[in-house]
This record gives sequence, structure tokens and C-alpha cells, in this order.
Amino acid sequence: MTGSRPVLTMTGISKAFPGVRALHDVDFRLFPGEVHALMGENGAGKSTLIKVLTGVHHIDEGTVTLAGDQTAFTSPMQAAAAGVSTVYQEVNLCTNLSVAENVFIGREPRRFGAVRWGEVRRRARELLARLDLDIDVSAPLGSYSLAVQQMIAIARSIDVRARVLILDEPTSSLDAGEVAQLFRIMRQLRDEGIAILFVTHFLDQAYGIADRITVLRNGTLVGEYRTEELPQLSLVEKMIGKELDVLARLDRQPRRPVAARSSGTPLVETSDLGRKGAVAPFSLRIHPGEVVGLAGLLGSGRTEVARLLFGADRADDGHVTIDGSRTPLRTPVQAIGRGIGFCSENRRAEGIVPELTVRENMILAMQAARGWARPVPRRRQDELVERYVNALGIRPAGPDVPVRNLSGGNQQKVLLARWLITEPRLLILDEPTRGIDIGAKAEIQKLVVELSDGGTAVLFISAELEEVLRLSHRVAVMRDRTMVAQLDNDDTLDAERVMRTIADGTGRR
Amino acid sequence: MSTATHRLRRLTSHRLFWPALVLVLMIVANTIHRPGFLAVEVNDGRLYGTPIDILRLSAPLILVALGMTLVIATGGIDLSVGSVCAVSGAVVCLHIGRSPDQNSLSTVLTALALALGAALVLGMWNGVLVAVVGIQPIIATLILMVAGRGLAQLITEGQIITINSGPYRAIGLGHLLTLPLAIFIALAAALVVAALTRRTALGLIVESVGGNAEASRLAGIRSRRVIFLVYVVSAACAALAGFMITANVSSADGNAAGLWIELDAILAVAIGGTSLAGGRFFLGGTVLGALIIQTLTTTVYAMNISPQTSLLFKAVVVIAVCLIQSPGFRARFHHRRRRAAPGPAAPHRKKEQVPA
Amino acid sequence: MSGSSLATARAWRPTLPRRHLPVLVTLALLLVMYGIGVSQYRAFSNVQVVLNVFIDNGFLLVVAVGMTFVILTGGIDLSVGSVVAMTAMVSAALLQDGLPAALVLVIALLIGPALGFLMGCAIHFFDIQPFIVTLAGMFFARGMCTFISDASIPITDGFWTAMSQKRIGDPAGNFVSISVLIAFAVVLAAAYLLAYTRFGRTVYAVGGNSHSALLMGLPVGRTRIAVYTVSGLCSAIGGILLSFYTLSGAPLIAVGMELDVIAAVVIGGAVLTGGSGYVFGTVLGVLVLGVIQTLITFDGSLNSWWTRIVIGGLLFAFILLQRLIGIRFK
Amino acid sequence: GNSDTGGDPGGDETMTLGFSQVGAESGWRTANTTSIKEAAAEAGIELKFDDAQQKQENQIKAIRNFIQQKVDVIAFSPVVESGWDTVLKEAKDAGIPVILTDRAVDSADKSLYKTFLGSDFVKEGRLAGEWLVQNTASATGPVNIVELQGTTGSAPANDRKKGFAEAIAANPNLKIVASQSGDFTRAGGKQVMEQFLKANPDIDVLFAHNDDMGLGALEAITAAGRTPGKDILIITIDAVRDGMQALADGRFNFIAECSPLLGPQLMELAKKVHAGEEVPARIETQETTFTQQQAKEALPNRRY
Ligand SMILES: Nc1ncnc2c1ncn2[C@@H]1O[C@H](COP(=O)(O)OP(=O)(O)OP(=O)(O)O)[C@@H](O)[C@H]1O
Ligand SMILES: Nc1ncnc2c1ncn2[C@@H]1O[C@H](COP(=O)(O)OP(=O)(O)OP(=O)(O)O)[C@@H](O)[C@H]1O
Ligand SMILES: [Mg+2]
Ligand SMILES: [Mg+2]
Repeated sequence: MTGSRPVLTMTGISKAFPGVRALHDVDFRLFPGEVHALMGENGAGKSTLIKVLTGVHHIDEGTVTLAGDQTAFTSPMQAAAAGVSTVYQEVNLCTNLSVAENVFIGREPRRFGAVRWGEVRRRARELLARLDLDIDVSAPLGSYSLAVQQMIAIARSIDVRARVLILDEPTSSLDAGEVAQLFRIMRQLRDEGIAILFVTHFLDQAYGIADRITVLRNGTLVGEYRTEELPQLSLVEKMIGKELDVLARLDRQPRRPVAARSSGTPLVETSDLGRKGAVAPFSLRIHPGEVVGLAGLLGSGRTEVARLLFGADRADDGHVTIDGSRTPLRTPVQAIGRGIGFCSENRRAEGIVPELTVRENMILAMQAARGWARPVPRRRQDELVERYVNALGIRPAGPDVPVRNLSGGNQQKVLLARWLITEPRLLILDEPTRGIDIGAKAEIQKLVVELSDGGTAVLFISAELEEVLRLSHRVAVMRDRTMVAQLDNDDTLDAERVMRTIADGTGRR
Repeated sequence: MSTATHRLRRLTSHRLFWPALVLVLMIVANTIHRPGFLAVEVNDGRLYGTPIDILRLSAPLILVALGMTLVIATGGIDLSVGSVCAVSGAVVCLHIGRSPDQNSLSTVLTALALALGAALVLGMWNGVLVAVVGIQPIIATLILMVAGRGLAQLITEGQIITINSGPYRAIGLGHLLTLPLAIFIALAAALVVAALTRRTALGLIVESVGGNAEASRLAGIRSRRVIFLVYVVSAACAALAGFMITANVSSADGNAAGLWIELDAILAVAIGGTSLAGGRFFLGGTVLGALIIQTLTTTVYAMNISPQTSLLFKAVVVIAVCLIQSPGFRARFHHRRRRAAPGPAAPHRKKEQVPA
Repeated sequence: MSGSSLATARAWRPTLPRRHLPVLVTLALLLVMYGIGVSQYRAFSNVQVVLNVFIDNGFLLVVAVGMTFVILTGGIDLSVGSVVAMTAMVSAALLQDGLPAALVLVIALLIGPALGFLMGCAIHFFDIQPFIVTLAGMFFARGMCTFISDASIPITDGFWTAMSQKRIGDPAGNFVSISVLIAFAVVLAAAYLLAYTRFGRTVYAVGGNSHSALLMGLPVGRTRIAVYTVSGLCSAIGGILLSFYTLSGAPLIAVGMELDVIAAVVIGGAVLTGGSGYVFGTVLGVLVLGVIQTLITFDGSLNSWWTRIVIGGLLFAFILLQRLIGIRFK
Repeated sequence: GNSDTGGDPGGDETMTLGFSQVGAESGWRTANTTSIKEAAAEAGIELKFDDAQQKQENQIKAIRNFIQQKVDVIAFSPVVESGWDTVLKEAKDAGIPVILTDRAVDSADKSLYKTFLGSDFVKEGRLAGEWLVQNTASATGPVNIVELQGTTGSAPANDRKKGFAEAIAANPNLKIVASQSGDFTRAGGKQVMEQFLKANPDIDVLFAHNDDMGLGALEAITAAGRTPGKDILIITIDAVRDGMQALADGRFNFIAECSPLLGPQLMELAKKVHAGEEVPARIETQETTFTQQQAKEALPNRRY
């Protein structure tokens, strides 16, 4: 591998957006038969590097050489034709088409120009089976959860006989099982000589699969390293540019005692709340200041629970009690009125309003709660926005940038800020740390602890079991759209026991 | 000098610069064709001249386009405005025409109130269809576009109702401070809408709903209510426009009043920079767009462009306005210019090589 | 380990009827409407009444098929009515000048797509909103009509007359015109194109999410330009059919037709934001408008304004039911 | 409506007439419709009325449906003059006689319809022009005329323009200095006239293709500080009530009538045609012209 020549070389790449210099003089090399991790904080320029490579954006300066030929793709179509297969950050598929079609569109098997639908479906099923995914391939993509969609995007990219495979944060919503499955396939492809560029915020994943790591910071290249020669701690330092033992601090985070929290009247209590076809009736209590984690596999119904609690979907069974009195929760407005906030996992479809600015996106929920006649005074807006931009490290810091121009991770932070500004009594966080860099992740985790110390209840959903265990007082386990157990997070609870619960549906030790 | 170029660049990058430039160009072309085009004289204590005509005649279009802007900002469209103009105009004229004293102010006010009420009902009808029943806006409002004109004719019984009411005429032809009252009405409406949307949070809420309805719902915005509201506002604006149109000729023509005004209004909104996909809206741009359209019409008359070719002329101007405004078009020119200029030398600085 | 849980919920649920549900509801309502007509007016049950709906709406159908492509990508084409008129005008004018029919056909069928292509380019390359571009196209084409002639031009050409007056029918005297056959051919071709070719599937993808489609490496620009060209072509064919139908070119014909066409497509279940809809739905949409029209003529007691109000009312009732039943079954 | 009343040929005595109207685009048209409806009721003829909303397509559809309903006679006011052969042939094959009203069709085959009842737009334009030629015979200098055309491409607009132009060719002093479409509406007439007045300082005559545009132009002329009827002669066509009023008040100078009251004549014709009697191929409506004096006399008993 070391002896061969790079299949892809990018030299002196610069790219500026109005007001932002996303990349400045960046070099990057990719060898055949390697997995190369591209790492950096949110907004470091990882996605931009990928987008200029594949022709989504024009390159301002610099050259790209693919397999010895200098190239300048002007559209992703050209890049794909030249053997560069890409999964972009955020799922970029068409929700109106069927799963099978999403996998094959643009290169469907045809006979006399006519698409052979049977063949498309058969091959899609096979391909998804490789990823251990057994779903109805003729159903529209939109009927599946984001995680499933991410798997399908991956399936699409690996089906091509590509020279270069680019995966921009493919694992952000996958759980450990899927990640392992994905890695198996990546290794297989690597061994076939394919060069893989892999972006992730998970250090373990980088160390688990990457041969080399390139680090970007603030649009500039920090360096390219062999994985085994780069200790985790110094990787983090290179990414964030200062010496900070985030990792060490994260690991030391103690699990907190349970008993103190779960007494007294619960803030929210559900009795047999359920919705046909979505989630079986469940009863859950959340006390003020309590962090309840929701664990479960893909599509196990975690998001559905969250949506019911927020009134985003209407429950057709059971009822909710807030502060001891029965409360209808049929619309988000009602939920917000009772002090509930919900940060959706699907930030693009259900979170940000792309045309609006960072400022407007942040104050949106607060403004909605105040009603249209009472606009949030400009001074207060500035104050709030500045506070959360700093607290969450949102970049670029300008509050009047359209949120569409922010990097994925920064958009997520804006959403989080939207809800923190409303000072909710119960904050539902569905995958809040997805796509967020390691520094910011630590900040968010710290924030959850602080919120809970300040008396705010949190319902915390994450595909990372570790994270759930680290933060929660109690863990509710979902399986097949049923809440099968609620486990106190005491000394006896560990990841393995949660997994076992998920597997057999009981909480027995 | 560099501050001057900087200022120029700031100016040219302003959203309204290019539409405004087009407007100026059209006026210049007219003035060259007929030097008296810009002449304004005082006649009877009133200003009289083509520019005044343009302002006065664009007033109804501005009104309709204001409402349309809000509707479009939510991602909708309102095809029924023309019919609403006709209905409101018909109701007013019918009431005034039937009353014994057409010049009494109270008669006119009652008539206006009645007609406005009728328009609001029509607006609510649209609002309910779109926001509550969930019919696609273009079809929901098409229903009223077709039926509304029938309604207007039903009210006028297919005739042109001619009235002779001084106070009512004033809406279309009255003067205030030497300028036509219609201009002030349109201006006032623009200011009210601007204040309502920009001084309160309504504008933000509308833009948010148009930008991402589901995200807005989950942020606690009552999207439906907002959508309902914009259709009502649009109908109210259309009613005002209907008053002006009918007052201008002192007669209600159920068939012709406001015919095709919806297309002009949508065009004005689009020229003003508001995307038809919803989201951000620009009231100033809309007003400018309406002025451009009226100037265009007046130009056709003033230059005596033959009726046979006037539509071709319109097509050319509309495309020119949009091209000059389109970032894509300008970027292409930029590119060409930039490529022509010698690019900065490639960076020679070598980065420290990291072990491969 | 995850596969097992994923497999459960939806896997066996039949998805086909759900996707086609709007179309089925529309079809059912259309039949109900027809049934009402039959029960109210005796002559309504004649087969020829149904055939007439096709004869009278053949050109509308063809144009609506073109519009379906555009709407599926999330665009809109306001120029169709004018392009139809322009094509008819050009044909009539050229025939009057004595050009052979075949040549006239070729020229007439080139103008529409050429204009569509230009509009598509303006929309794609310069990123101007389709509404404006096609509105300008509408002005242009209508302007061309009056420019060519401000009075209507009769067509006396033998081929045109034959196409116009040929009746294909059964011994009982029921017949359709050749236009109907052409319209059906266009419908079938379009349905095939949309369902079975890469181009057609890309149309759906672009309408679903054009940004995603671009990132998926699909030829978004080419597709977008192509749909406006297709719409231009369909308008041109529609224009030819209309000139068969009326044996003339008139400058003011098909005014406001774009709205009928858009209405037909949307009633047929297409969503204006793009990505969902079927050609078959469009056929139903056209039939709905046609049957409404027929009902009103058969009634024959409405005066002019009541005609409009009743058209609006029937449209409303239809769409409301379509919507409510659709929700109910979902 | 609910019952099927059309379509029993030879059954009971009532005769059915299918009538397809252009639309309801003007007061003139509405008066025309009313006249026909009233006359049908009076004559005991069952009327199937259809409004085509200014679309030829709709009229063809309507005629097809009339054929299906087996009405006894079909009458219609064609939206445009060409393009009727196919459907008229179908009517002929079905044995239903057709009467044209208001506007002719240009079919080469005259057997496709029985008769054409209506006014002659070219003649109206010519009458207007002739009056002008007479009344400006004494003028020595050039006489500047502005023309407000009807909807571009519509038959009345084309024909009235043509007739007028033919007539004024008699006097070389008469010159049309500007001609623009006012879409047959008051608002259009007014807006165009405003610009005419600014672009042409010395307008002597206004010729408007209908009363409504002339009425709109009146306002523009007054606003410009000129006196309609004196400073600027105004000639229009139609003679609807508001126009006649303006004429009687001395604000218009001449109107060539275009009468919408075809109903009684049409019913009479329909009966004859149904009975198989021969009728002349062209019947003109009884029409006249009005000067200011005649208008004053006629005004009290105008019906529309
Ligand atoms: N289309 C755009 N217009 C303007 N600025 C942009 C655009 N796309 C990206 N940027 C800016 O470029 C910078 C780099 O963004 P990029 O998406 O490459 O970050 P990233 O490293 O992928 O971050 P993340 O981990 O959050 O995905 C950010 O500051 C972002 O705001
Ligand atoms: N096996 C499946 N078959 C069909 N649809 C599924 C399946 N699993 C999930 N979905 C769809 O995905 C959506 C989200 O599912 P759910 O809320 O249960 O996911 P989750 O537990 O939050 O997991 P994640 O968000 O990690 O995907 C649901 O609307 C459901 O329709
Ligand atoms: Mg990124
Ligand atoms: Mg989820």
C-alpha cells in the first residue's frame, strides 16, 4: 500500500464562500486500498473538501489529480462517472422514490432502454442483505427512519465499482451493530483495492478502521498521520488546536445517584400512551431534574415515543399527566405551553428553516411561544444569540448568516440553542450529538448535566449507548416499538445488560 | 477612489438595485422617445403627467401584490384575487347605485364595509380550503377564480353598473396634497403590511412557515392559522384594489375588473425577489415590481407600440428584467471577466510533508 | 443483529394500493359524476357522449401530459396555451402560403420544443423562477400569434381536412376522431417514458429533491431542460390537434388554457411541489374537467354567470371529496 | 336543472333550440342573451343555453352535446369565424339545422348552415367613418384621429378598424395618429386615452370600437382639461344605455348602433327553419345610427 502511488491527490485547494473561507491551501492524498479518515471540528471544512472534489462546488484554487489525470469535475455526475462514489453528509436521497430505486437510480439495469423493475428490486434486496437490512424495497424511502435511510445511501455507494469511495459521516445515526456491519464491508472493499475516504466524529471509529488520518482545522490542513503513530489525545489537540483533555474528562464523568431524583410528583407521567402502528402503549415517569435515556435499536420506536410526548404525533391511546394533572398533548403548541421542548433527529426536514438566519432560527421557538404580537426585542435577541453561539461554539459566529450555509454540526447546535433559549422544563433530545465534533459533544453532555442539576428534566435519545449510560439516571429500553423495560442506572447497569435487555426483552441481570 | 468603488459594489449588490435599474432604464428610454414623458404640470391644483399616471395606475396592482407576497411567502399562491376585486367592486357599486343619495358619505362607507366583508368571507373560504382541508393552493384558489367572477356577474347581473358618487370616485381619482389619493392608499397599505410583518414577529413566522412548514410546526408555530390569515389578508388587499379599479371608472364591470391581475401580481412579487417556493419575502421589491409592470404597460401606450407586437415587447422586457437580476446570469459574466483577467499565481509555499 | 428488528413493522404491508390511492379515488369520483349525469339526462348515456369528451379534449390531454412532466419536476409551464395557439397559427399561416402539409407539420412541431428548450435553459442556467420564464414565454408566443395575423386564418389543406373530418367508428354510428388516437399514443408514450426509462425516473427524482438528485449524480440540469422541451413538444402536438379540431388558426384561441391544464394535472393527483403524480391521473383530471363541461351543457338552463359558479362549485365538490376520501383511506 | 327535456323529436309540440353564446364579456352580450331568453320564453320554444366563456373549444363541445341531445335547431354566435366545418358537418349529418347569429363563419360550404342573422361589423366601422368624413368636410388642415381598438385579434376589432379605415380614406386630411387596444373595457379605454393625450397634443377625433372604451376615455379627456364632444369629437359603436346617455348629454358625437336584441328575429327564424321553410341566407339586424339629437329622442325608450 505504501509503495503504490496515490489514486487521488488534491493540492493547494482553496474555497471561499461569501464571508467564509472554508478551505485554504489544503493538500490531501488518498491511496488505493486504504481507509483514510478525515477529521476536524464542525465547520473545519471536511464536507467542503469533499464537495469541491466531487464537483458540487467550484474549486477556487488548486488542482485535483485522479489516477494520474488532472481533473476538475463540474458536477457530481461527472465524478460518479469517473469512479468516485460518494455518500454526502445528511442523507441525500429522494424520499418520494422507493428504496430499491434510490439504490439504483441513474444506473438501473435495463433491457432495450426499459428499466427492469424486477431486477432492480431483486438486486436491491441482495445489496441491502449485505448490510444486514431486510426491508420492503418497494416501499417509499420516506417511510423509513433516518438511520435506515443512511444505510440505504451507503448501499447505493458501495454497489458501484468505484475507485474512490467517500463516506461523509455515514455512521452518525447508526448504532454499534450497523457500524460493525459497515466496517466489515469497508474492509472488504479496501482489500479489493478501493480507496476509502471516511469522515467521522467518533474517535473509536477512526481508530477502529482508518489506516491514516488527515486533520483539518478552520479550513486549513493540520497534517496527515498514520493512525498508529497518532495517540488519541494528540489527535484531539490537533483538531481543536489547544491542549484539552476532553476525552479524559468525559471518561471520568460519574454516573449520578438515582433515588434523589425520582421521588415526588413526576413532571410528566404517561399512562398507556400509544399510537397504532407507531408505538405500543407505554407508561413512563419523568421527574424534574431527571435524565431518562431511551435505548433501542434502529426503528425500535424511540423517536416515536419522543414525538408522542411532544404532541408532534397524536396519541390514540392513553393520556399524559403533567404536574399531577391530566393534560391534553395533541399539538406541539400545547406541549411547548407546558414547558416541553423537542429537538428532532431529522434536522433538515424537521429542524432548521434553511433560508432564515442563525438568529431567527434560534429564537423561533421562543417567538412562537410569545405569540406574534410580541416580538423578542432586538437587544434580547443579540444577548441570547451571542450567549449560545459562544456556549456551543457555533461557527461562523455571525448571527445573520443563513443557517443553510452552516456546516451540518453547527446547524445541529443552532437547533439545540433554539430549545435551550425557551428554558424548557422537559427537554427531549433526539440524537442531539449526531454529527457533532468531539469538543462540542463534550459541551453538550456537560450541558445536559447542568440542565438536570438546575432542575430541568431531559429525555435523552442516542444511538450511542455509552453516552446514554453516562448521562441518564434511568434508561428506558425500546424493542420492536414497545417499551420493554425501565432500568435504574445504578452500579449494576452497563452496556451489556442493556443490550441483553434489548435482545430478550427483559431487564434481568 | 477605493471607497467609491466599494460603495458602488455595495450598491450593486443590493437586492433592489437591478430591478430599480430596469425601472430607470425604461423611464430613460421613454424620455428619449418623448422628452415630455417626465413632465409634470400643475393643473387645477393637481399634479398632472405621465409619472403621476403610472403611480396612480399601479396602486391597485401594488395592493394586490402586497397580499400576494404574503401568500407566496408561505409557499402558496392566490389566483382568486382578480375575482375578489371584481366581487368587491360589484358589491360597492351595487349598494351605492341602489341608494337614493349616491353622494352621501355614509352610503359609501356602508358600501365599502359590505364589500370588504364580502371579500373577507372569500378570503376565509380560500384560507379554509388551503389551511384546514389541505387542498393545494393553486387549485383551492382556482375554484374561486372561476366561481368568483361568476359571482361578480351575478351581483351586477352581467351589466356594467355605472354610479355617480363623488366620495366613492375619490378613492380612484381624488387628490390629496396635489397627488392622487390612490397613491396614498397604496402607500398606506404597504406601510401597514410592512409594519404588521416587520414590527411584529408575523413576518418571521410567515417566512418560517414558508421555509419549512414541518419545522415551524415543531417549533410551536400554528402554521395553519398563519396560512389561513395570509389568504384573508390577500383578499382584503384585493378588495381595496377592487375599490380603486371601479372608482377609477365609476363603474363596476364584473367581467373585466381585475382580469388577469393575479398574473401581474405574481410577476411583481417574483420580480421583487420573493421566491415562489416560499420563505423570504420582500415588500419593497414587490412595490418596485408593480411599478415596473405598470411602467411597462404605460410604455407600450406611450411609445404607441402596435397592439400586435406589444406582447412581444413585454416578453422581451420581462426576460431582460429577470436575466439582469438573476445571480446565475451575473455570475456567468463575472466568471468570464475573471477568467480573462490573469489569475493569481498558484501558491508555491510548500507545506511540511507529513509521513505517508 | 439490527436486521431482525427492522424487518418487522412494515415489511408485509401491501404498498401498492396506498401509492395509487389518490388516482383510484379520483377514478371512483369520476364514475360517480358520470353516473349522476346518466341519471339526470337521458341522452347522457349515449356512448358518443363519452367519446365526445375525448374528441373535444384530445388536445387538452396532450398538453396536460406535457405539463405533467414539468410539474413532476416541481416546475410549472404557463406558456402552454399560447404555444398551442402559436403552433396552430403558424400551421395555418404556412398552409395558407401554400407549403406542403408534411413540411408544415415538421416546422410546427419544431417551434414548440425549441421555445421549451430555451425556457428550460433560462430556468436551469440562469436560475430564474420557472413561473416568470414561462410567463414571458406565454407573452412571447401570444404576441407571435397576433404578429402573424390578427384575424383567424382558415385551413383548407386536404390533409388537415381529412384528419379533421375522418371518423373512426362502429356501425352504430359512434366514432372518435384521429386526434383521439394521437392523444392516446402520446399518453402511452409518456406513461412508458415516465415509468420505464432513466429519464422518466430522473424526472421523479428531481421533483422529489433536486439537490439530492444532483448529489446522487443524476443529470438534473439536462432533465430540467428536457421536461420543458417535452412540454413544448406536447403543446406543439396539442396545437396541431387543435388546428385539426378547428381547421383554423386563431390568435385568441386557447387563452387561459394553461390554468385548465394545470388544474387537470393537479386534480389527477400530482403535487405541485413535484415528485408525485401519474400520467393516468392526468388523463382522469382532463376527463373530470370534460365531464363537468358536458354536464353543464346538458343542463342548458344556466345563464353565463351561473355557469361559472356551477363549474367552480362542481370543481370544489370534486376536490373536497377527493381529498376527504383520500385522507380517510390513508 | 334536472330533467331531460331535450331530445324527443317529433314527440310533443314544443320545439327545442340549442343556443351557444360567446360569453358574458360585456353589457352588450348580456343584453343579447337576455333578449334571446325572453324571446324564447315568449315564443314557447324550449331553450338549451350554453355559455362558452369566450372559447371556441367550448362552443364546439356545446354543439356536439346539442347534437347528442337531439335538439331541433342549433343557433350560436361564433367566437371566431373559422374552424366550424367539422362540427357543422356533424350537425348536418344528424339532420339538425343551424342558424348563425351575430357573426358569420367562413365555411366554403354554405349548406352547413341555414342562415346568418346579425349585424355587420365592417359596416358599423364604415358608418362611423362616413359620418366623420361628412362632418369634417369643411376642415382644411389635417384632422388627427386616435383609435381605441377592441381586444387585439378579435373579429369586431378587426372589422370595425377595417370599415372605418376604408371610409375615411375618402378624405386625405383625416389621419389616424395613434391606434391602440383598450380591450373593450372602460379602464382600458381610459388608461390608453391618458397616454394618447400626453403623446399627441392636438387630437381632434376619437374613434372607439365600443361605447365602454369611449366612456373610459371621456374621463381621461376631462381630466386633461379638454371638453369631450367639443374639443375632441367622439365616435363610438354599440349604443348601450350609458353611451346613449353620453351622446344625449353632448359628450359623444356619434354612435353607430350594434343591436343586441336579436331574440325575436331569431325565434321566428328558428320556427321557420324547423318547419322546413326557406329562409334568406343573410338577414341583417335592424340597426341605425345616432346623432346627439336622435339620441335625446331615443333615450327614453332604450331597453338596454
Ligand atoms: N454553501 C455554503 N455557503 C456558505 N458557507 C458555507 C457553505 N457550505 C459550507 N459553508 C461554510 O464552510 C465552512 C466549512 O463547512 P463544512 O461543511 O465543510 O464543515 P465540516 O467540516 O463538514 O463540518 P461538520 O462536521 O459540521 O459537518 C463552514 O464555516 C460553513 O459555514
Ligand atoms: N422496520 C421498519 N419498517 C418500516 N418502517 C420502519 C421500520 N423501522 C422504522 N421505520 C420507520 O422509521 C420511522 C422512525 O422509526 P422510530 O421512531 O421507531 O426509530 P428510532 O427508534 O428513533 O430509531 P432511529 O431514529 O435510530 O432510526 C418510523 O416512522 C417508521 O415508520
Ligand atoms: Mg460536514
Ligand atoms: Mg430516531
